[in-house]
Amino acid sequence: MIAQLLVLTNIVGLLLITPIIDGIERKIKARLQCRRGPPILQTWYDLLKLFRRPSIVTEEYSLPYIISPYIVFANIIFALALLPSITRVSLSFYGDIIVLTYLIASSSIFIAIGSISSGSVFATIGANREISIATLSKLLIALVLASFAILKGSLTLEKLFPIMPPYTISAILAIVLFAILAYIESYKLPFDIPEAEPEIIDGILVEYSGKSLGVLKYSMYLKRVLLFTMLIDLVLPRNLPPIISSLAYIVSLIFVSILFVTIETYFGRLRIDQALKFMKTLIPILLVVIVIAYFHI
Amino acid sequence: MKASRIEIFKEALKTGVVTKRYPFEPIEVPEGFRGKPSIDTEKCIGCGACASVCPPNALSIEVDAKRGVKRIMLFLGRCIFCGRCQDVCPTEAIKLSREFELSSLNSKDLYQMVELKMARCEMCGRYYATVRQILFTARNVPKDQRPLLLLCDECRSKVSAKYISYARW
Amino acid sequence: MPTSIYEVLELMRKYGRIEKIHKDTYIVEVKADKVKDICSILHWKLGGHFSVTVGSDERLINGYFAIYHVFLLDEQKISIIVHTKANPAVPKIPSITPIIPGANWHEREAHDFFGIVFENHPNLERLILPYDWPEKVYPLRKDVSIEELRFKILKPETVKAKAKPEEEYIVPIGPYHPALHEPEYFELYVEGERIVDAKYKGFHVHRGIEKVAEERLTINQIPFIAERICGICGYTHNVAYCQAVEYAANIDVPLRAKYIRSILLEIERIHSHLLWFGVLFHLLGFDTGFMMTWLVREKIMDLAEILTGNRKNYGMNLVGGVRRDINEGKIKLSLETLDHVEYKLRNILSKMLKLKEIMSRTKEIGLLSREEARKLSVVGPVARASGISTDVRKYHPYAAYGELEFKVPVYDAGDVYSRVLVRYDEIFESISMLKQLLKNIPKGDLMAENVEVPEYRKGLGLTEAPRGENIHLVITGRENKVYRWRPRAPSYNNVPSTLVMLKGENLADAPAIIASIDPCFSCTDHVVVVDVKRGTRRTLRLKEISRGRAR
Amino acid sequence: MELLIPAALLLLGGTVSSVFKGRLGNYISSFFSTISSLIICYFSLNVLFFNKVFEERLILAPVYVKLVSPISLPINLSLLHVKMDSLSAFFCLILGVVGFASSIYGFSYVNRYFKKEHLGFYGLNYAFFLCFMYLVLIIYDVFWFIIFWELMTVTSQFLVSYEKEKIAARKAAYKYFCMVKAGSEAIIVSALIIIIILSGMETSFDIVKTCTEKLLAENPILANALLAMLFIGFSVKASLVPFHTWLPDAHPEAPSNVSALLSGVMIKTAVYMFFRLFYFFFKPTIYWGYIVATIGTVTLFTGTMYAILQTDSKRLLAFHSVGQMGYIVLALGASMVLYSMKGEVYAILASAAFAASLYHALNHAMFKSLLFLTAGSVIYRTGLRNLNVLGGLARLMPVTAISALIASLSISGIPPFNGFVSKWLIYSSTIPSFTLLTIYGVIALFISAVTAASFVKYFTTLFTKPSALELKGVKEVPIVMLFSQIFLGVICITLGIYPVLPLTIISPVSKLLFPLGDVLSYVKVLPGIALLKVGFVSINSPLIIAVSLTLISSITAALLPHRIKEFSVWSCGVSFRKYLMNMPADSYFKPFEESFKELYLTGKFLHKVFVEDFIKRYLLSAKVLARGTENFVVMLTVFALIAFLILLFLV
Repeated sequence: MIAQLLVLTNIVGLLLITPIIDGIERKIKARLQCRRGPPILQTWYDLLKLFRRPSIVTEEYSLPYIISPYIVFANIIFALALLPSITRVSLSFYGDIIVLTYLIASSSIFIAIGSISSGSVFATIGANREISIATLSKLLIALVLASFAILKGSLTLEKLFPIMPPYTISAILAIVLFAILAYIESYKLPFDIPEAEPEIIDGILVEYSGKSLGVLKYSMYLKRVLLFTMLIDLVLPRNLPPIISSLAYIVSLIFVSILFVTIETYFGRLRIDQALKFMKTLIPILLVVIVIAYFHI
Repeated sequence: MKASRIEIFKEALKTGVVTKRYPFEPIEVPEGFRGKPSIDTEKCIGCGACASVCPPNALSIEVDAKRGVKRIMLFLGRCIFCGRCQDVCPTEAIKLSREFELSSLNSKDLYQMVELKMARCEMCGRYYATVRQILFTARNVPKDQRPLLLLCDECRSKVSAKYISYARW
Repeated sequence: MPTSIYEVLELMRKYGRIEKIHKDTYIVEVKADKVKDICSILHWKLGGHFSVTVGSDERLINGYFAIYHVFLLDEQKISIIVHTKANPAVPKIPSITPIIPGANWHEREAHDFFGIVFENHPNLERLILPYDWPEKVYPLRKDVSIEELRFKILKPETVKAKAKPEEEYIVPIGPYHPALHEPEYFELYVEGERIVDAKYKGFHVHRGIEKVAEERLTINQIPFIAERICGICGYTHNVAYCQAVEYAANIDVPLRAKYIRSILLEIERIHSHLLWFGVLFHLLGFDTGFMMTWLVREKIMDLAEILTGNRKNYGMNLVGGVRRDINEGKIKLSLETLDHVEYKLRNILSKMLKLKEIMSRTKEIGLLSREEARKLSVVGPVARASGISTDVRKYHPYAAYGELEFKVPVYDAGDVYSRVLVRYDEIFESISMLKQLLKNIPKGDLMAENVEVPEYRKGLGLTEAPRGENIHLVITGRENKVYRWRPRAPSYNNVPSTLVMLKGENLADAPAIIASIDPCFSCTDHVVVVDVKRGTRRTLRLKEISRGRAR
Repeated sequence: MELLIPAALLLLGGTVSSVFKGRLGNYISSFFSTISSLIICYFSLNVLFFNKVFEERLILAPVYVKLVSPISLPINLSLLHVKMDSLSAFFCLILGVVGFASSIYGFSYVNRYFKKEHLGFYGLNYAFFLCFMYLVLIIYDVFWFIIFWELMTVTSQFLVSYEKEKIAARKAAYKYFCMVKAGSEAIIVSALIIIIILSGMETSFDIVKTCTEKLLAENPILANALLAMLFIGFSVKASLVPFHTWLPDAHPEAPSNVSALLSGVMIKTAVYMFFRLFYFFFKPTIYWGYIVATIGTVTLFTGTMYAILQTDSKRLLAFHSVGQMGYIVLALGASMVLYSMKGEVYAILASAAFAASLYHALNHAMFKSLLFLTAGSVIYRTGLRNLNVLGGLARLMPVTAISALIASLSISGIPPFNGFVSKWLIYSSTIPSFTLLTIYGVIALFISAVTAASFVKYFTTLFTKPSALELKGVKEVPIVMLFSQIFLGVICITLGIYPVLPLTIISPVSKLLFPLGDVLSYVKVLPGIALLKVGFVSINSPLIIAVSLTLISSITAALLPHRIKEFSVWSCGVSFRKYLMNMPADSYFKPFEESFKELYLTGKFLHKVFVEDFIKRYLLSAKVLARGTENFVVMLTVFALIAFLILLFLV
């Protein structure tokens, strides 16, 4: 019961923090572009504004277009509940890392189905790109999971977090590669191809408006935080006193987001085929990691 | 490749923040800036030179023959801030100020109007020109001919014609 | 192969009566049946290029419709106008589009506005007039007045179902699309992510500025409207118009005025190119580049503001000279600013162009071969990137360019990246030009003494806009008005080439390709009023203009 | 005696219905098959839940026939020995459920062939097809097994070529027949070897089992040779790569409810025989495990990677059948490998894999037949299979759309639907095993993402994106078709969120076959939670996932209600061209496909070199032989001769 309550606090806390994290990212990005940038709470203001607005749907729409934002949101929230975040407690006795990956994957699939169901051609192109990237990144994630499984002999979240010990090269490499995957999965530049604004008018989001857009955007921010949290949990040692560990978590969350946004600021957008090619180059590296993990190097 | 990214990064840090919180802090405009024109109602004599040169017809003139007033209209919504009016104005009544914030919730704010009293012709009694215009011209007209200024164009031509005939005779 | 001016003129004489209208500009009056031969000789044999076709209703002067095909001969540094008359009853003229595909739009426009029929033109459809414009109403004819042109045109376009499904599907870009900051409509036929075909529909903001100018405005009012033709490179239109009138009335402009004009033109070029770089970076998703480039651009804008009193709409010109002077302090200031800008650009912009993804998304993309470029007679940086060395400043020197040291950057690859490089070089070229101009600007007055404009004289004003050669043909009229004024913006010749570039490219590259010609659709549609100072945009409505002197 | 009632009913129904040309023919056979599928379900549930075993020896002819007859038959043909043990019961359950659904569906679906085709002929074949599948599953006798196997092939082949004026259908049927025939000849030969040489004309499974075990001890080479022949023979039916090429042609051509049966059940009979072979007749070995697992991985990769290219709804589904068979076989092989590795951990993983294989067979039967039924409903209303032109049906036929969505999510293994649980079992049994299987598991995980992608394509192009044609007068399908769709959809969800159910019916099978005994002793199942007790605990809780997902989404929806106000689609200000501005199916995932260009090219090359030429050669020989006499007998003799030659080597 206590555990459930702590997890609830996790969720609530993350729901509160996430837009602020995005606000910080925007601020940092603005500074790196010699701009003053919006206030840190700007993302919150945007979301609240969207939540106040009514949603306009297309004439062509069909059911998934309406429901998918909520399902996506639910997927992300449940995935967050499986991870130890602010309070280092989680519902991990309801699922392992495969469940987690599947929840993430299903979120992107529902986004795709929903946006295509709006009947807009831009949304369809965006969804296609999203699915293409998500599918290939699934392969990479599977390889990373395999390396984790070989390192720790397990797929459960208790065993996997943190990866080290063993302090091996393969462990470090695996974490680094997972970080790259998290970067790609969170659709930061140069990988923000599904929402390429100048090419295909925000792709998958083009037909969403008002509340549903708000929910969708919120769940995208949450997805980023989810990936960051996975990354942090892989690194952050377990046996810390509660307050320290929560602080450490939040600090490292901010650190990761600032790091990623700093990288993002100095990249242009890749074309979809270039992005896929880049992701394909990671496959052999991951295979090597698996092999050396097998030999405990 | 990476190196160039880092170069840009350094450059950005060196430059620092350049944007201003504009609505909350004013923006400096240089000397001779062509802002929104404003008419000095004291100086304006209603000659209408500005209206005739204004390319987008932001300035316009209308004569109210009944009440005997001449109106100079300036509609900023159409003004392109070229400053021709300033060039041609004989009394420097219309000037381009340095302010450029024209947005307003009420379209009335975009209109400026000068109403000028007009003088009647002494013979036919029509309104023909603004009083100020007559006074302005009076300055550089020889004393003996000034009375002619109190007449409208037609009457003046008639009268001057008479003078000339006298002269011949 | 005649090369000297003399030989060329001899050759022209074979076809018709030739007369010099002003400085190295000749007009050849030919019969309708000879038009095709002479045009093909001028474009394909003499190495000149087709520039513009101007239709004109001269029934009030000589009772005919007239067509002027303007050709610029870069080697001989002259421009030749081929003049043909058309019977007012049934205006028919053989089309030159089969020979010079670039003339397609020009002839269609003439057909729209004057009802002149071009025989065996591939598709003589409507170009500018909307699809529901009433038939047999030719707005630029003299017997149609603005008051008659107020139609209510609100018919929705009808769309039918496809008979059989095709492999490819349509992706619309525009009229309202974040990639394009001006309204036009590209219809891309896409297969997967590959573009197999493209269509263009423009002129959404055409408001008939020519009609307005001819009917309502006086000669000295038009420069200010001409400046509003374009939101970015307005001043070059302004200069072109003024030059056209000055040539027509052979007013000799004092040298200092010429220098000031060139200074402002070059400032405008730099700001325009920097703006373009920003837009390109934004389209490639590299917003930092966008911000940093515009950061530098701001300096130039401030400079322009200091020199002219406005960031963008300089409003410096009148027929016969300029209105404001540039004093010593301003010259010193601008020299400092230019040094700063040059340093910054050499520092940042070069590095940005080296970035991997910028390279990979501009190289070998949007190819335009030299032959295609010649066919469509593209101008400016697009032509220079396809290996055609054409630059009005060099080959048809105007303002003060005759006395400057500069070279014309030319690249052969014909892809987006070479267009980038051309503009990159041009920025530094114009910085050096500016330095020369500012250093040795002569003393003297600003306006010519007598600015009398005789009636029914032709004048051809050429300027090199940031986007390429910009050409205004003016026929002066009675009581201080123009009889016919045809501004032709560079994008008018460049836009058709995008359809060639887009074929077979990736959908993701379409915005970059379209932007790579630096399209200025408002120029092309000639007219939109952009007030950059307040960032707002206001189109000059027909009704609003034609309201005349009323409120 | 009661075990043969369904078969008798089906035979009766088939024969009766063949009399009537009109709708009645269809109605009779559908009625009989519905009844008998229910009876089959009843039997199999009895076996699985109450551990009954039905067994009969049916004397077809009195004994003196044997004396009278001029030549004394070597094999005792007069005895028909049927037995429903838990394995066959498991597959019979699949047969029963899918047969029930598709028969009811057939009531109104098949009427679209009315006046075009002879419905009685359909009735005959449909009933007989069901009957022979049933017999194949319950028969306990090698010789009769072969007979029924052949008859099953023949009847199904007639059903494939039911629309006889379509050349594609005829071609597909011929290809299917020839390839399966080639496979079954391998089976026949090895069976003959077993019967004639080893078991001394005794054909009952039990005796054959003893013989094979003996052989395995004495002459492993011959044993493995036999196993190999049998495996190849059945893997043609199971459409494992490289013998899969018949399936994508054959399955789409049949009437949709028949394709549901083909993909749902018929190819599962081969899986049934795999289980019999590897766990019943022979002992699972690590080598065979690796071979099977590898073939399974190749199959799932190939099938799905080709499925994503398809633009024909039923062909896409057929390719996915290949892929999902790959999953099943991979799990089977994995279980064999892990079983033969020592250690408690591996025992658990092995049992998980064993459970996964059966579980996925069950799931695949359910969602794949549901998918075929929905595709059939679309065909029923629009008569189209082309994904490029179809679309926007979700507003016209909502129930079909929802059931298709359920099935698509299940097959792409989205939690908490049923595909996810079995796939999860596969991954969590393969990936943590420090063997080659890890990589196989990774590939399986990747391929499930590809499956999801291709079903996003399937669902959206059929139902949600605007159509390229004007679909006039398209409305929801009749109630009977809806009923069977909803029925299967409910089963999909139940199997997903309540894994207790399938695992409890798998456990008797494992008790019967699996050397480690009951899988439930390793794979703990609480209601809604499945745990894998290995040194660690691997957990999956579909029920809780389902509950919480629904809760959270509904709460969000309640907090932020989606106020609907319709507006036309944003098309950049030009008038929206509904028919032009939508993406046809073959433009989907182009970049993704291009990034795997090399693979596709190699696949094309291999197909050309091996499969096509092989088939050509085979068809040629078949033609040559057919010129002589009825090719079945001739080939049988020929292959028998070859077999004898082989034997002279081996014995």
